[in-house]
Amino acid sequence: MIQIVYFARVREAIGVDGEQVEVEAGSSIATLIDRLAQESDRHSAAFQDRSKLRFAVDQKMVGADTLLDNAKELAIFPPVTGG
Amino acid sequence: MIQIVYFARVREAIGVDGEQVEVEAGSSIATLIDRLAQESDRHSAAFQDRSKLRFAVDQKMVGADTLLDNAKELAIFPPVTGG
Amino acid sequence: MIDVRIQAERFDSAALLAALEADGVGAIASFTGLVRSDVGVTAIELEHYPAMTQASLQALATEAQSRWNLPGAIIVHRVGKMMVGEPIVFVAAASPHRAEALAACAFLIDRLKTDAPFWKKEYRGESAAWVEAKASDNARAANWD
Amino acid sequence: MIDVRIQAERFDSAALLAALEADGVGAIASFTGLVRSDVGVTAIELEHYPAMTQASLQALATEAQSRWNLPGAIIVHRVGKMMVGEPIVFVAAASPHRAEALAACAFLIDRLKTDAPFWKKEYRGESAAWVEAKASDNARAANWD
Repeated sequence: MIQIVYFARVREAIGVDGEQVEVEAGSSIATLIDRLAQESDRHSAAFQDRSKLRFAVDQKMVGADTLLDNAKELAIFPPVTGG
Repeated sequence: MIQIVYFARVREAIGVDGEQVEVEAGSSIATLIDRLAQESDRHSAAFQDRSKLRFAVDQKMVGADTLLDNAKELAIFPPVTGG
Repeated sequence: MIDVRIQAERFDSAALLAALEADGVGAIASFTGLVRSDVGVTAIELEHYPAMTQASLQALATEAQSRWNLPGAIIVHRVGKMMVGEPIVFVAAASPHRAEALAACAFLIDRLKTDAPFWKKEYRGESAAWVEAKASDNARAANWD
Repeated sequence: MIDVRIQAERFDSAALLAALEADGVGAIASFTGLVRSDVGVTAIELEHYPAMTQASLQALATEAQSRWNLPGAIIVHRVGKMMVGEPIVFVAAASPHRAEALAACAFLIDRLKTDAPFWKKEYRGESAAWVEAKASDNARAANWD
């Protein structure tokens, strides 16, 4: 199990702040996202433009090919726009 | 006649804030400085290192080859060090 | 001294600057980002990733200190809703040398724009829209790589 | 808004910054130069060329406004004697855009160092010495040519 947290446009598209999901051994972020997009229309819409998704695993920014073994928290969000 | 004003190290070396001097027609700043340096030890000392002198004519920074015709005020000072 | 704060309350850049000035350094550069009034925006809202934000700004300040002689660094970023004219972010860098303070200040705000988990929503009267990230911001941040 | 001041009195960078912040722009960059405490200096004295100083700083601010979108620019420079820790100079640039505010602020202080008629004398206890101009300052200013 991994805790996913969503922010900004992604959070609004999916409709929840976060959720717990099962992760198969050897899964990368990209793999998990593909699976979630197939399971629900809301995820499919939120993840439609993959180039506009950014990720953090356990609060560190990482790429989509990062494996999720041992990860506790995965954050999925649009490119940041602070400052 | 031109009004010369001195600042900082140059002012201290010459011992006065300024002075009025005659300027021959066609004189440049360099010509005038050479003449003053010959006329007094204090001017000679103050103007010894010409690479450390800067000039303003009527409150605009200029080079040593600037002609003094029509100039009212000549300022002679070291490189600036404000800020 | 590193001072990193994330807060909903309005901050006083003046007081923050004064604190750095009391530190005995020779040069302080600062940057304030405010809600602009000239583009039809009436308010903005800043969302962030609370578990990550403080650590990410702290890491930014620490990296600045590893690059420059920087006895002091401040980063303050607000979250929540802000009206036109209000300050959003303040960064400042204090160094014995002017060039280092100026560079570190630019580094802090350029990198904050691309590395810190904040998202900005703009309100124009009734309508609201998430701000799109700018390619020019990525280019500026990449200059520091 | 261009605000240029030469004064003996200590200034309040905080209040100066607050005035720019009230202007509705999006980005403000500032630089404060102070009397450093870490090099044995106990006080400094700033001499200037009164007939020229105001106009030269005004020209600097005007040139910055011709180079960047800069609704606001402030330059305050003190003259006379100052103790360790006191601010000497403050420059600030306000623009709709971060990159322009940061560049203009650096331009103002870099060029002020080589173009404005100020001379600094350092006191170390009883002894006093005029500060020598630095080649590195000329190099930085030349980057803006």
